[in-house]
Amino acid sequence: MAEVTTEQPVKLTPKDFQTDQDVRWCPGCGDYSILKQVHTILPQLGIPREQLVFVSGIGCSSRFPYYTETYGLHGIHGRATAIAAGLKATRPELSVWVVTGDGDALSIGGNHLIHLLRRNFDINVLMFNNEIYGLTKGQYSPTSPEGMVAKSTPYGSLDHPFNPIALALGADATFVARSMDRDPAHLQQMLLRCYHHPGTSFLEILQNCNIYNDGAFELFTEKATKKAHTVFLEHGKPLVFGEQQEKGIRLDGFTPQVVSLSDYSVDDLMVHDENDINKAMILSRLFEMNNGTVTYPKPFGVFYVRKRTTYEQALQKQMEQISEKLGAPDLNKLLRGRETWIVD
Amino acid sequence: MAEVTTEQPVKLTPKDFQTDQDVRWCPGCGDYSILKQVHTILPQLGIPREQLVFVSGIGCSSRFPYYTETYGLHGIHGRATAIAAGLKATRPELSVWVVTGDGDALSIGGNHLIHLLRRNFDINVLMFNNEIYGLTKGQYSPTSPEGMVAKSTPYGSLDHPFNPIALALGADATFVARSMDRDPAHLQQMLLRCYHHPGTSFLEILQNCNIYNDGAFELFTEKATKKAHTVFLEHGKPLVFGEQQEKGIRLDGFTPQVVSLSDYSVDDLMVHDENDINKAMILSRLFEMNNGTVTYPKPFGVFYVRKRTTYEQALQKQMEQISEKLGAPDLNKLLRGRETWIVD
Amino acid sequence: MVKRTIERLEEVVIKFAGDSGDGMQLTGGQFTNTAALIGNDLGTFPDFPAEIRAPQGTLAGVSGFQLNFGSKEIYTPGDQCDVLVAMNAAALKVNLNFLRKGGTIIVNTAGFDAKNLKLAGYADNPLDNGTLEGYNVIRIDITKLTREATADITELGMKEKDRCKNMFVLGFLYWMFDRPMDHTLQMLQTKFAKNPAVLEANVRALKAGYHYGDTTETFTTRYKVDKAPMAPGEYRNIMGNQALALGLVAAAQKSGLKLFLGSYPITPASDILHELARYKNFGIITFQAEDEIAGICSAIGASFGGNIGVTTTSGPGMALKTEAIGLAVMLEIPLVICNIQRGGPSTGLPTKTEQADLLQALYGRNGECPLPVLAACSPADCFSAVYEAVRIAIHHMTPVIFLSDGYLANGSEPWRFPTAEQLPDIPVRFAEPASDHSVFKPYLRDERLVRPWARPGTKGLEHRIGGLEKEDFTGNISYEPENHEHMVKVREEKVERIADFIPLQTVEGPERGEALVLGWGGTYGAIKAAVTQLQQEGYRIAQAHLRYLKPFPRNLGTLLLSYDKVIVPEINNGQLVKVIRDKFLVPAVGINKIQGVPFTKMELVQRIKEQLG
Amino acid sequence: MVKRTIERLEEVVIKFAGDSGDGMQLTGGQFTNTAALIGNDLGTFPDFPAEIRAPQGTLAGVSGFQLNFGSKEIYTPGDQCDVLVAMNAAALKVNLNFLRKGGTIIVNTAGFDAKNLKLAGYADNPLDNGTLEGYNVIRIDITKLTREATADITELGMKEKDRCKNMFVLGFLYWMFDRPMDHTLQMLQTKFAKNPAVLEANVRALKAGYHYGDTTETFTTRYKVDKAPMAPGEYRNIMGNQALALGLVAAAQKSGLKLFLGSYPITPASDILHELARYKNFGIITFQAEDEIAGICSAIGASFGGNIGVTTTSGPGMALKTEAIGLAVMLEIPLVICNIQRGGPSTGLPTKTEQADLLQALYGRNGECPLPVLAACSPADCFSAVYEAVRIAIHHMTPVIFLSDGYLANGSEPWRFPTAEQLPDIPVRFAEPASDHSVFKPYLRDERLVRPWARPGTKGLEHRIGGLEKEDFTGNISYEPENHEHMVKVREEKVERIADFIPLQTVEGPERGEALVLGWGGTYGAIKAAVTQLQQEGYRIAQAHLRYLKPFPRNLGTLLLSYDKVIVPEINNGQLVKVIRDKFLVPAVGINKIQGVPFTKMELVQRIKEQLG
Ligand SMILES: Cc1ncc(C[n+]2csc(CCOP(=O)(O)OP(=O)(O)O)c2C)c(N)n1
Ligand SMILES: Cc1ncc(C[n+]2csc(CCOP(=O)(O)OP(=O)(O)O)c2C)c(N)n1
Ligand code: SF4
Ligand code: SF4
Ligand SMILES: [Mg+2]
Ligand SMILES: [Mg+2]
Repeated sequence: MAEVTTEQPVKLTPKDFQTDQDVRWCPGCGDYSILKQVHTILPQLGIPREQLVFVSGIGCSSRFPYYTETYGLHGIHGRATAIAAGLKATRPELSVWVVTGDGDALSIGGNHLIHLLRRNFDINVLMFNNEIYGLTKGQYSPTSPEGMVAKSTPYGSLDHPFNPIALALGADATFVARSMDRDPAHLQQMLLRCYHHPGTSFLEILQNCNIYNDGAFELFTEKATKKAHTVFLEHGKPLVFGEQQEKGIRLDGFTPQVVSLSDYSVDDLMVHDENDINKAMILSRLFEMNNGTVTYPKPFGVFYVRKRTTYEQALQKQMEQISEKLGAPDLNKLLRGRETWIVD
Repeated sequence: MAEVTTEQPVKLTPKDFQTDQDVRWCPGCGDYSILKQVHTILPQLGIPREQLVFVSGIGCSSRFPYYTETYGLHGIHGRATAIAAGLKATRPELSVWVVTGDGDALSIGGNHLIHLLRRNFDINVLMFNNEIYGLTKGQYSPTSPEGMVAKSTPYGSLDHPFNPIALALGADATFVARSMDRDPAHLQQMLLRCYHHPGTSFLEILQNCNIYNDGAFELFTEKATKKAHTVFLEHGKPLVFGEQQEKGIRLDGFTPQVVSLSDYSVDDLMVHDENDINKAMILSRLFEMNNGTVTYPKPFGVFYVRKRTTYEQALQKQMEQISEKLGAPDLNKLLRGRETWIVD
Repeated sequence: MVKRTIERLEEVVIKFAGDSGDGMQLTGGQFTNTAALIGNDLGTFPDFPAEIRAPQGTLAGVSGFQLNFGSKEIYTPGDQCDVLVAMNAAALKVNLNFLRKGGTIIVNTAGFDAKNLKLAGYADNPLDNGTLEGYNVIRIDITKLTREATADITELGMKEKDRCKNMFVLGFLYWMFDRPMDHTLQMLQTKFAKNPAVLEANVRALKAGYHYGDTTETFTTRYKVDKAPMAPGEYRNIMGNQALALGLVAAAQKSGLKLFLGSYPITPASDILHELARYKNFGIITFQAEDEIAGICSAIGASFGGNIGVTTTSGPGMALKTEAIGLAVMLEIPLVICNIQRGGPSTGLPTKTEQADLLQALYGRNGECPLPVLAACSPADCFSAVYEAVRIAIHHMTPVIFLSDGYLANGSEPWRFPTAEQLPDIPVRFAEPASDHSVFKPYLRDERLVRPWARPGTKGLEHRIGGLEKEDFTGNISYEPENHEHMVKVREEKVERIADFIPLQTVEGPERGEALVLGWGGTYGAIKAAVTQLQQEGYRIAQAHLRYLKPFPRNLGTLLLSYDKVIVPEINNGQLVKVIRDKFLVPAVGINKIQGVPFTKMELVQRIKEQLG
Repeated sequence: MVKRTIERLEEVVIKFAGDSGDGMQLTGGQFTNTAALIGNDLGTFPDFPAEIRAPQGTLAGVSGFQLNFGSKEIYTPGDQCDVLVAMNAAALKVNLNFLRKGGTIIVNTAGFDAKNLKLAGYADNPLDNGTLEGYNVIRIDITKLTREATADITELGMKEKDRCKNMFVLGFLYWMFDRPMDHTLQMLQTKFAKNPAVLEANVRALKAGYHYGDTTETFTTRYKVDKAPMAPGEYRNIMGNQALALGLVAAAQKSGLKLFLGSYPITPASDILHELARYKNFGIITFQAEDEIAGICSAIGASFGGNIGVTTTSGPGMALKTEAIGLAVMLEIPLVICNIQRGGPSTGLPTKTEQADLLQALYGRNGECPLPVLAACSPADCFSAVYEAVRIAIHHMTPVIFLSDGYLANGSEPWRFPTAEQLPDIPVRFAEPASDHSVFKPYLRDERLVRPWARPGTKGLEHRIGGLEKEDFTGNISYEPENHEHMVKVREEKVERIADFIPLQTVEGPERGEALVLGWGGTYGAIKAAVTQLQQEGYRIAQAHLRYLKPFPRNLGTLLLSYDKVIVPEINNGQLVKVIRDKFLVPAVGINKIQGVPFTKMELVQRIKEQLG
């Protein structure tokens, strides 16, 4: 969230955020929907276009800034988060967004991401997770499942993937959420939550790459299976899911259980508390608990949010305090230093 | 853990692991104790010196290899983990150890560390955490507490620090533990556990830098305060601590509570289960719960351990399977390719 | 039936162009293989769109494949094309200015409907408005004819049938150039073995195209391109990145070492990773690292472990590796760093070619940090050049930078591949403990100034090394002033002495003369073609092409002095020319092109002439 | 009382040497400040041990501080010392060969006990075995005398009293060189204001040292070094890194911009970060990033935001930044990259100086990636040189590489500091929306080829830029061949045109002659001293020292041709010399030293003579 004062209330429409550049993603790519949802919520922020900056790395997803009529910087691979930090530190009044991919953010850019999260700059990080390297034509990524056959792993990948939500929580993120390209309403809601969170917002957006990893998220996005395999987290609400909302998540000690609401009542279920880090951590690993017998759903929504001073707030406060203490800058005094002598 | 076959049982002593190089850490540095404990346990591994490789980055801690009579590689800043991965992938029979600092591992090297952890190479990572950059003479590090006054932060640091244990768990590490320079017996025990864990072992070792951050861990290392401020995790044992072992940790839902054993019995306490990721995550944040009223102890010991195929095992298996399927390598066949023609 | 003329041609350039989805790469590849099997010499270059899959019908979505084949020696994929296949309006628009005046255009008329014209930005139809005057235009409604040929295959939908269009074109070209269809028929059999309906459709389209030529009266000329007089032997067709991968596998086999590739995907280097990942049974380990730094560092770990460490990358990735290259120079371990250059600076032009990383290879590290630099000069040469890079790395215990580029990487040519036995040996000698049990000295050098390679696991050779300056012999850390100067000089001299183990520089052409055209890397073919033509025109000029950019061959200096002028064509803003001028103080001049594309023969001919005055 | 001679000297070099814990840096600093206040010209250089705190008494633990002061112009910290203070045996051993024959040694005899001798590796005591024959040895049991002087301060233990030893030495030297104690007494007052016992002990030790000289009959000679004829004005003493930091602050103030430093600690650059972190009230933001890549990338973000982005580093860190520098070149934004060079390659010699990153600065990036390169020539010059770097970055919208080195960074000299008003203006002009509301063109260039700087937040200037090749004017992504060539040339030409905005190269010495000694960076003082001496000896040689390494001053080529020979001394294996030979085809020769330490005047004198034949 960035506070902005403008002369007049701004009335913008999604169209105002389209640029004159042809959108060059593959036809059918999930990126189109995400672009659309972003363009849909931007006018709702009530801030003028010139106060917005989109920073990206390299990847299909990272072409995003070219398609959004705001300030934009298409950086280098993995470094959007670092670029954005410098921008936000010096220009806290701007609304800064990072658009990145699973490779950009978690492979080459993993370090800058976790450091951004701990420092808590007020920046919104949208990570398009297609579980593949799109732009370089189909290598597996740090979120690809083990065994994935891709260009660089003709016999199947050996890498155990990251769980981006768990990683972000481990890095002390203050806002961690998940959404998907194929659920516009939910995605818009999450984008708005990101914007309104004062601190780094990490939003994982499942995104279909229909060329190199088509259908990776079908289970969660397709009508036929979505309800049975997703659970939408809402603060204060019990975790209910299933075709007929007939199932729920219950905690047995710390171990989440899938239960049928014919056996248990809604009151027995885990109630989502987006401010509880321990619950968030448990939920982050819910889907991984899938085993032959029980299928756990994948959670969407805000896993965790907490307030913590943002880096730029702390910086500004420190600068003010010091300035007050040391007084107005006096360049001549600084140049003289403490000891001088005169030659005449 | 690395399996090794040697002609004869090896009988080595700690002295056999000393090199002819002068140890050049500052007198009083915590690194000396760690070096000593490592030299103490190495002979217990029953493997010859030539099967051991110590890889390090840059930092005071990273001088370690020069002082240990095995194979050693003093790499570049932050990259020891990446170097070690390549070594282990090609030479799985060697016992590979990484020695690194909080800056080396978590600042510049953060990305390689988390990727190593998720991939689970069988490498033992010893992270000397002195919450400072020693070698470059005293800047704050990613583990330094907020507000720390150091060379680069004369008015106090603004960075929220990493919790190394939480970060490692978030990165899907299979072995996560903490020890300290000043508890030789515990440190030795943890080092042996690292060695015996087949997979990446992440051991955070609190280490006193008596020059730039003296006394950072006094609370946990000094007789007067240690018992009240530490809790030693043991698998299957309840979490008891305190001067007279009079306190314990109890779980209220997911929220750990410090309770007095006069109010509660030992049976009410949280029992440590080092195989439970959810409990491990909660414990990783225990000490952070300190607030004005209640003081939570800092846990030492193994937070979490699980078995997961190591990267090099998976690699070897895949190579064997493929070789079986494709048959012995035939260079001539490969060079010919599928289509040739003859010019005569 | 009309009797048709058969014209004999020495050399033909065909460009297949269509939408990304039109299968032009496959079509081009098939025609190439068939030409090769017939015995033509050839050179090819694909021309991918920068986007993964730009919207259909747009200019950005055009994918092309250029093939030059002939009955004489072929050095390049050709300057201009003689035949252009344009599957839609965008393909025509993008490629028309590469077609020679009077050339033939084969258009799919169905690709010129209102929508296609609009997407291509044509105000009106170029097929009708005189745009193509002076060209020989063959209009075929390929879409319709393909649909007709496959009409009764009820298992397939229209979309699947339309995908066979490229086979129709291919068939037609086979007829036009009098080539057999066998090879392609075979390929289709294998490819679609599990899908008989698709197989049938493709075969029908191919044959329909062939017969369309045969039976339609409009086309009166067919062409014949005879076998080229190539050195006898067995050939295959090979692309640069593939050759590079094979070179590495061969070096691993011949040295008896494991090869470890630590790499991070980047265009145009990724295919090497893809290719090597397939050779697990050759003991090749490929590791897709989290970034380029981990790529090279893991390779350094592997090298320290007694294996061949290799890393592959391009521009931005190379920049990231420079710190670790410095470490490898200090460690003095064998390591091969392959940079498949692309258009720069920064992200630049990822899908275009350039030679602008030479100075980076030579000087782009902190401190005095010398290492050998080699470059391949043609797609097939990537094999032997990288093989040589591995040999030098091991023989001289040094990291080696190997330069290729996007043009070589994706280009292809016939390759008279060697047998395993013909390849030079790569002997490996690991250090062994001294019989007197004296302390191992990791930096004790032999007469080539090369230090021993001690394999971890070897008893008695335990040692510790790193990136700090080290004492000679012992390898212990040393801050001694004189030792540092000594070590800097030794590292430089060690690399220079490699010149004693590489061939002298050869020239093609007269031993002295008006000018020497000095090149390196992927420009070989274009320079060769241009110099050959100029020689035929009577100019007394010669060509020298450097494989070794550091150290230079011992005779290079003398050689340069034998010509009145030294001309250095490069696909950059002048890099080798700087080194030559500095080193030999000759007033060498550059001919430079920085357009992401190779030199054409004709522009080189002209620009060399300008230099000759 | 014995009457003592007072000898007048023109120039004296003192080296204070002792264990790291002996406080030699403070002692040297105090003597320096006092000399400066008296009006001597001077140059200093500290000589830290590589370890943080090596074991006491060892050779590795010796810390030194060298000071050259005089009544004439001083260019360097001095070749050899006239006076050596050796607080223990190790300090003597490490420094003895830098003492001129006949020089004076002041030894603390208490530092030569059996233990100290053993740690220093002396078989027997050099004070007794003739080792010091030919020197003027002054033996004082400083430890004992300090203890005695502070005997009745009961609040302090022995250890704390022993820490005052350095004050005793300082007092003694003040006596010996006839300097007042006031300055140091004042400093002690401030420093130990809160600790009267320690203050008292230090004051007593200082005075005891002074009086020891005064009252002890053994020492018969005192020295006097008069004021130097320095340009009138107000002076202060300054170290290179400090000057650099002040230059950045001044540039921020004069340009009216915020300055953002994104940096990662590394020797010898860290002190700039430390220094700048103190100036929060000047609107300076310092950000200790997670690594060097984040350091420069955050600075790029800040620059894009309309601030002065700066990053500081050394060798290995510079290597890591090269990819991002390429991005900055593509973005064409102002950015200053400071490389405080150290001994390389790789981790190299972190605490030693070198000039071996010049070629990296010029060529060490992928692709054709030109940017201006500047270097400072003395500690105080770091101020104005970096100020100029910022000016160029803003005025020409370009990243600039600024080179300093470990020698300049830690060395100090008197600085006639400017007033804020005297500093040249740094005008900043952010782009403004066109009055006709036409679309903003971020790459529309002016006559200097400079593009506009649009500050985010400015309505109507929304634009998107990045590292892909871009169309001129619009900044849109472009893969057009001709546009790429055009942009490569434009970026190069833009940097070259900076030559129109920098001064012509000056020479010190005759306008033509036997030789021009051409240098750059930290070698200025040594070359100046050597050339001055040679000129006095009658050689017709001149000195030119380059601040601008890219672009070169317009007159450099002509200038080089005015001398029979061009000699290029460098603390590397020959880097500038390569560029000069390439660019001007003159047979320039190098004089090189790669020992982690600066040239001495005498070795330069000798080696230049060798070159003159
Ligand atoms: C330094 C560097 N290394 C590698 C690349 C090549 N590269 C570009 S994007 C990319 C990965 C893209 O994957 P992701 O971030 O998941 O984005 P997507 O294309 O899937 O949206 C890679 C490896 C590069 N441009 N720069
Ligand atoms: C690329 C690079 N950047 C920076 C440095 C400087 N440097 C060396 S060690 C270090 C940090 C040391 O801190 P830590 O890892 O905590 O080790 P410690 O000295 O505290 O044991 C830094 C910044 C370097 N050597 N290389
Ligand atoms: S390759 Fe995949 S992610 Fe990239 S644009 Fe195409 S569909 Fe989208
Ligand atoms: S600086 Fe600190 S960490 Fe480094 S050797 Fe000294 S005491 Fe140990
Ligand atoms: Mg992706
Ligand atoms: Mg540390």
